[in-house]
Amino acid sequence: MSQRVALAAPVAVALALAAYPVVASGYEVRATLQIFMWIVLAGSWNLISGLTGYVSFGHVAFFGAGAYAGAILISKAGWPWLAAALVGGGAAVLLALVIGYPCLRLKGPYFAIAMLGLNEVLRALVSYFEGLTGGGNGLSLPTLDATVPIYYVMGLTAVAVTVLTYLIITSRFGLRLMTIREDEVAAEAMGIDTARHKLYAFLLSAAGPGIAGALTARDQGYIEPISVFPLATTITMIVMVLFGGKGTVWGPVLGAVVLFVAQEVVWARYPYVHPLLFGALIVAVVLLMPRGVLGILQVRYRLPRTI
Amino acid sequence: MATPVLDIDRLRKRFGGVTAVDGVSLRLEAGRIYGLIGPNGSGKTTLFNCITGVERRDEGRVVFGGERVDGLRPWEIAQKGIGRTFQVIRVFPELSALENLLVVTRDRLAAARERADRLLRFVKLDGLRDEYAGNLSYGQQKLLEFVRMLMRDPTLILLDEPAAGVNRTLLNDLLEAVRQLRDRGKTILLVEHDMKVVMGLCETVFVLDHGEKIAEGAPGVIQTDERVIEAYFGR
Amino acid sequence: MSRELLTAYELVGGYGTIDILHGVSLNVGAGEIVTVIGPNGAGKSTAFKTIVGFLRPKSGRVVFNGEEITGMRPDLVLRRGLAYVPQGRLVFPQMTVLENLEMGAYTVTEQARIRTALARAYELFPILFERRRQKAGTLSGGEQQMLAIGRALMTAPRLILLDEPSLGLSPKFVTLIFDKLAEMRRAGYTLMLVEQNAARALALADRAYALELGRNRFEGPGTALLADPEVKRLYLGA
Amino acid sequence: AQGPIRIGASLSLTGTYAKLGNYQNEGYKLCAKQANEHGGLLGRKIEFVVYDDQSAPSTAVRLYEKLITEDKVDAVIGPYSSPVTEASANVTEKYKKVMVTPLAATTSIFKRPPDKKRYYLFMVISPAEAYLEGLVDMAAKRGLKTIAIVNEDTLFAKAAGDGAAELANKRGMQVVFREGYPKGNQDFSAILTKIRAANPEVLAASTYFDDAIAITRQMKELNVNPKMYGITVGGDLPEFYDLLKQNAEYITGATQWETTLPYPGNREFSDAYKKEFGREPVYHSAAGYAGCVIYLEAVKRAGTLDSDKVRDVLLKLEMKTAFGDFKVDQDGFQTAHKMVTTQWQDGKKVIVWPDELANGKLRFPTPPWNQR
Amino acid sequence: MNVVVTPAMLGQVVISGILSGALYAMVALGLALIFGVMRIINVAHGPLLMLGAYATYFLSTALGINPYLTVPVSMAMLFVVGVLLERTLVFRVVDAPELSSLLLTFGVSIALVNLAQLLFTSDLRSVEYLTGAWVVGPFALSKSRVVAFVFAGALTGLAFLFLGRTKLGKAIRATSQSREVAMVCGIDVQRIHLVTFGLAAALAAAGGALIAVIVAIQPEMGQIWTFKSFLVIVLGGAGNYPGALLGGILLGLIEQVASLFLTTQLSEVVAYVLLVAILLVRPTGLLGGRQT
Ligand SMILES: Nc1ncnc2c1ncn2[C@@H]1O[C@H](COP(=O)(O)OP(=O)(O)OP(=O)(O)O)[C@@H](O)[C@H]1O
Ligand SMILES: Nc1ncnc2c1ncn2[C@@H]1O[C@H](COP(=O)(O)OP(=O)(O)OP(=O)(O)O)[C@@H](O)[C@H]1O
Ligand SMILES: [Mg+2]
Ligand SMILES: [Mg+2]
Repeated sequence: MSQRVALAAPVAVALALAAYPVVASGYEVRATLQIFMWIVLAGSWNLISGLTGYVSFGHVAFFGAGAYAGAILISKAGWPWLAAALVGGGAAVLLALVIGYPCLRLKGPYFAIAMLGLNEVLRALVSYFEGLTGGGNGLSLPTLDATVPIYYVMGLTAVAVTVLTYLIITSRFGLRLMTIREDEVAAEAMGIDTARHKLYAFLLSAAGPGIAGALTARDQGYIEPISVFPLATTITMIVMVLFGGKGTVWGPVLGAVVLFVAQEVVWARYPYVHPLLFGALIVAVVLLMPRGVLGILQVRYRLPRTI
Repeated sequence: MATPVLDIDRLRKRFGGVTAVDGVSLRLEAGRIYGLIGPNGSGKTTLFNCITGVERRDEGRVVFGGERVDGLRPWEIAQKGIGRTFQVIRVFPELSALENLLVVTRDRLAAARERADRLLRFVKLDGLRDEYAGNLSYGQQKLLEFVRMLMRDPTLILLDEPAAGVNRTLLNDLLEAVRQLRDRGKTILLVEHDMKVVMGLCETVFVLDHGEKIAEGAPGVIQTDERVIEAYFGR
Repeated sequence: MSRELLTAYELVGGYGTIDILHGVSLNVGAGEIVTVIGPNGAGKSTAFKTIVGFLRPKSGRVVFNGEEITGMRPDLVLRRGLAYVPQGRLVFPQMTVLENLEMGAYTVTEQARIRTALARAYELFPILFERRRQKAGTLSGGEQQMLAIGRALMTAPRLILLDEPSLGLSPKFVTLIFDKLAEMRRAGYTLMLVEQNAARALALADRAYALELGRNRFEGPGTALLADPEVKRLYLGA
Repeated sequence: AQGPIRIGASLSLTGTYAKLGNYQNEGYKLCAKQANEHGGLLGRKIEFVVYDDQSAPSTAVRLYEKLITEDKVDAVIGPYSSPVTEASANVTEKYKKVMVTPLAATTSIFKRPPDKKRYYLFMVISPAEAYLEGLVDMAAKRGLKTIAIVNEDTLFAKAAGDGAAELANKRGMQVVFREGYPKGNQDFSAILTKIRAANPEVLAASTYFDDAIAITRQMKELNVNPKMYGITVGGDLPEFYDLLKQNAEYITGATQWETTLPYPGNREFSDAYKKEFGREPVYHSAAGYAGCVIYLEAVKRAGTLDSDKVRDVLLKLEMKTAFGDFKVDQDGFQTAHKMVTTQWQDGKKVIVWPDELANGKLRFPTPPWNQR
Repeated sequence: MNVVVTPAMLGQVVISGILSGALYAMVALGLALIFGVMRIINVAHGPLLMLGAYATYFLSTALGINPYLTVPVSMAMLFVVGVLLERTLVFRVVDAPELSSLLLTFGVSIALVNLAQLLFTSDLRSVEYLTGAWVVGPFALSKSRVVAFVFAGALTGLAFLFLGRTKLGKAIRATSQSREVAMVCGIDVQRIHLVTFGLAAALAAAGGALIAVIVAIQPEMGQIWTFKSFLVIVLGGAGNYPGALLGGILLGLIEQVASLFLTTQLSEVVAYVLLVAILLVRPTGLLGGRQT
């Protein structure tokens, strides 16, 4: 019955996407690749912020860290890009480990600003240590067209993040993460080691952006501090998750697909007003569907949290 | 004398100028129900907070089951077997009543579910098990908090005003449950202003005033203690 | 019987789409003390919140002092002389006790009236005078409850709705508060309270209501309900 | 008949570089209009397909991919700014599309190690390193010995700063202070305090327009008084004087081009531009215009849009445009075009360097702020 | 190659730090007010400041009057803008979770900036008035910054008097602590929100007006001020009004001194590391003591 459909549909979509590069134009592949990237980013943000309520306002920092780690390995050490991407993810997780300890002790807006700050600090540091990073000049990678293989790896990463989200949300680990959002003091007094849970969620949420960052660096062939640490990217992830429904499995996916396509298909036609449209869209999402599309469905049809 | 379950030695906690708990020592033995009473602001809740690690004590020791627990994180203390409820309710509002219970144990899921169902039935919340806890009434939340605490099967139970706001009929069931817990060897320390509850339930009562312990003894004895009457009962 | 001061008639409503009240009616006559009892979740607090305007009823009417106030904003309701002390001792934590009381008199403009009201509150709860410069957030639970009640008196309201005023108070203060409630009636205040300390509240009340599942279940003089065996069994736990 | 020849570009119509990207766009528009009036190209009309990349390299990459594979444009032309070009060039190279990129001045985009070499990319303007050459040369000739350099820490500005430092060293001047600052920085008090302490005879600021204004104002606030003060981008724009009024006096700016320069067709270009857009062109417009003209000329000579053939033509092409001379080396790197240095004198922009193009003399030395 | 720091340089930089710090404080106070009363982090604070700057620019150039005279007018205009924003959009998210209001105001901020870009173009504008410095010994005191300092100090003082002494001010503080109780006290909470938002916008506008005389203005100038104000209130303790003053001065000093001893690149790093360090020791900011 519907359970089989629920399983069959994603598999069918996955197969179609796997075959897509054969028939698609270069641009279509690249655009789909971007959607995968946004699914990774939004899904990862959802893991820490949607579940524990710790709003990360600097999540793009992990993307940038992964991009630089990957790009340095590729350009300076001549690593193959796939290995560099994995190490990029690892670097982001390492960064999350280092800063997670102090920052996750901060609450509410304090955590948000600390993360925002982390992003700015990383950008400044990357600019400063120019020997390694090229500073403001950025880093150019040797020319190599790997868009199609990167498409597959990014796609797999998106699937991994989504499956991970499903596993977490349907587990008691996920429930425990939610108690942090609900009432951290009570959670601790009930024997939940909130510090460790937060940290785990944080580490998991850093890996995806790290890998995505390194893949993007490889695909683009050039990175500079300004373009891999933009606040706008963090905001876009957040809006995507909010649009789809935070704390849900499919919300980030839905948000990423709908918003990216909207941006690419509709707004690109109106260069001077499209930022205005984006602003208006954010306002509309917040006012009209604060729980996101799936959140609304959940409430209205009493669907389980695990959609 | 058996080794105490909880041994508090000269515990002290200050907030700025106010000394909320001022050198309090208590010993609790296994399988008994203790009462902790005292005027409003005498430091009862603060004492609970210090025992459970929610507040950091300034001085003194807390020994639980032969181990020092002061200085540990709240979750470590909870895992060692101290359970508590809060005076100001703290359920997880956007988790369902059932999830509120499931989330606090590490038991196998099936076992946890069975236990949670039993506890919800007990406080007559089984009809609301899938409702968000935040949508329950004050008293319902209070009951939910009580059974959530029981989910971990703690050896020492700290109850901060369990009767406040709870309907009397239900309260009787609750008190009966507390007695049963005691009979199963649990130790209970409860803060309560309802004297019927305290007198009917507790074997030993401690009285705090201005952060200091001013009396300790059987309920009947306490009720006639001049200092306690002066500070607490009035007239 | 005395003149009707408050009439809540057949209130239906609740939170969002969920109805909690399915036709609750409550009347208070001038100079009365009315007690509302009922099991947890019966809708007592919801009824109070609907009367003072925090919630809008789907149907039913609230008439206060001859004027329809159904769905009116709480601050406007207060200006008409209906004060409300919510359940759970709510105070302004970062303001001093004195400032809290002053805010209670926000709608009062004459300084002289504020001063008398302040004196009256301090007389009722001397501890508030002692702590007048302390931040309210650092008061103990019981102290905060006293402050909340004291604050409601600052406007000299015609009717005060109290949601579990004795919640969390020590016996000394429970007795004190019930005494004061009686005293306030003598002084001409009209009160309606929700209490889980039902025996005491019924003994004090002129009239009482018992709610259950969002409907009126029993109604009558306080002492009559107190004596009713079924009420006893259901609500007093005897 | 065939449809029009479609030339695709991604431009910074919004975002950080919006202003300059729009100037460039106007240059393209004017070029296309004039070409169409003269019969188009290879007998076909020309049509530009322009997208907005919001000044972001990653967006530009996607847009060039879209232009080439979705819109299937016949040719592409460059975006605005060095970073965006650096990223987009990877796409155009992949599809072997010739791209004349009129507003990328950074040497490293073109001069690359053999494994990263770009074959189809062509530069139009002088490299970043040359921007401050005029300032340094004039200072050295007047016997000045010390220079301080500040630059925004981005691809172009940093290269210009490096160029200035290298030239200064070559000319025997000492760089007494050098610091980069992050993009978006608004407060230069600390940097200027240090510069005041280092007391250089020359101050070179390698910046974009906004920062040029901020630094100049804050120099006055902190009373920093070098004998010469020159700016890369911004010091030459009319708005610079509009905003700073007499405080702009004595300040030198570097520019790729001026309306008044005696290049063939320059007067006509300026007039046409003014007629079309209602204001004076700036060098970004002229460079965009020239880039387009050069590309069209190369196609005309090759007689085809075929990338390899057009490339061969471009590599050999020597051309004089309204923007100045065009000639590139084997890397597509511009070698013929000349920078000029201007100075504000009584509200007018006077070309003071190089001597062969100058229409006035440098006013020297710069008096302290309170005497201007 | 880089210079040795002398005491005179340090002094100069401390002066610059305090001068800009006061401005930070005043602008941040508006943000702190809104956060305190409505639990909203108003990301559109900076863009409101930008509008204030444009108001002063247009008023002073069109009417040819002293830009400082336009400060009250800009404040009044932005007060109205603030009130309108609250009435049309923001009031809808007051009860919503933190994130909603954060994003809503972010959307508003994007819209305002782009609207300004369409209306005013992205050209820089500047009010050339009172440029240059008073030179005192080895120190240069920027004239416009000194005037801004005086204005900011006075306005901040007035704001504090208003909050501490007047009934409306106290009601604002009361509402910031418990909306429900404020309603029970008969405070018209919606009106308080309106006034608060208007007031905060007016403070931002004052900042914008003063900044317009110091640096050139353009539509995107505001974001960095949102950012700094945010830093300031977190430093001082969110929702704590005196904390904003302390945080502002502190941030000004930290930035300047760090840029002096290190580079401007790293001054940001220093500011953030210090911020996180302070928060770790005092998790609710320097003067924050709000309990949950
Ligand atoms: N976080 C705090 N900051 C400052 N003072 C506090 C704090 N918490 C409690 N206090 C003070 O400590 C004293 C003891 O408070 P506590 O809450 O422990 O009293 P209690 O005995 O539980 O009272 P009640 O019976 O009313 O709940 C009170 O005077 C209170 O003002
Ligand atoms: N915010 C809310 N949203 C949805 N449902 C709610 C909300 N608050 C209360 N309820 C529901 O309304 C019902 C009545 O609640 P109410 O608080 O009025 O009960 P009460 O009679 O005051 O109980 P108590 O004695 O426990 O305070 C309860 O079943 C509760 O679950
Ligand atoms: Mg207590
Ligand atoms: Mg209730």
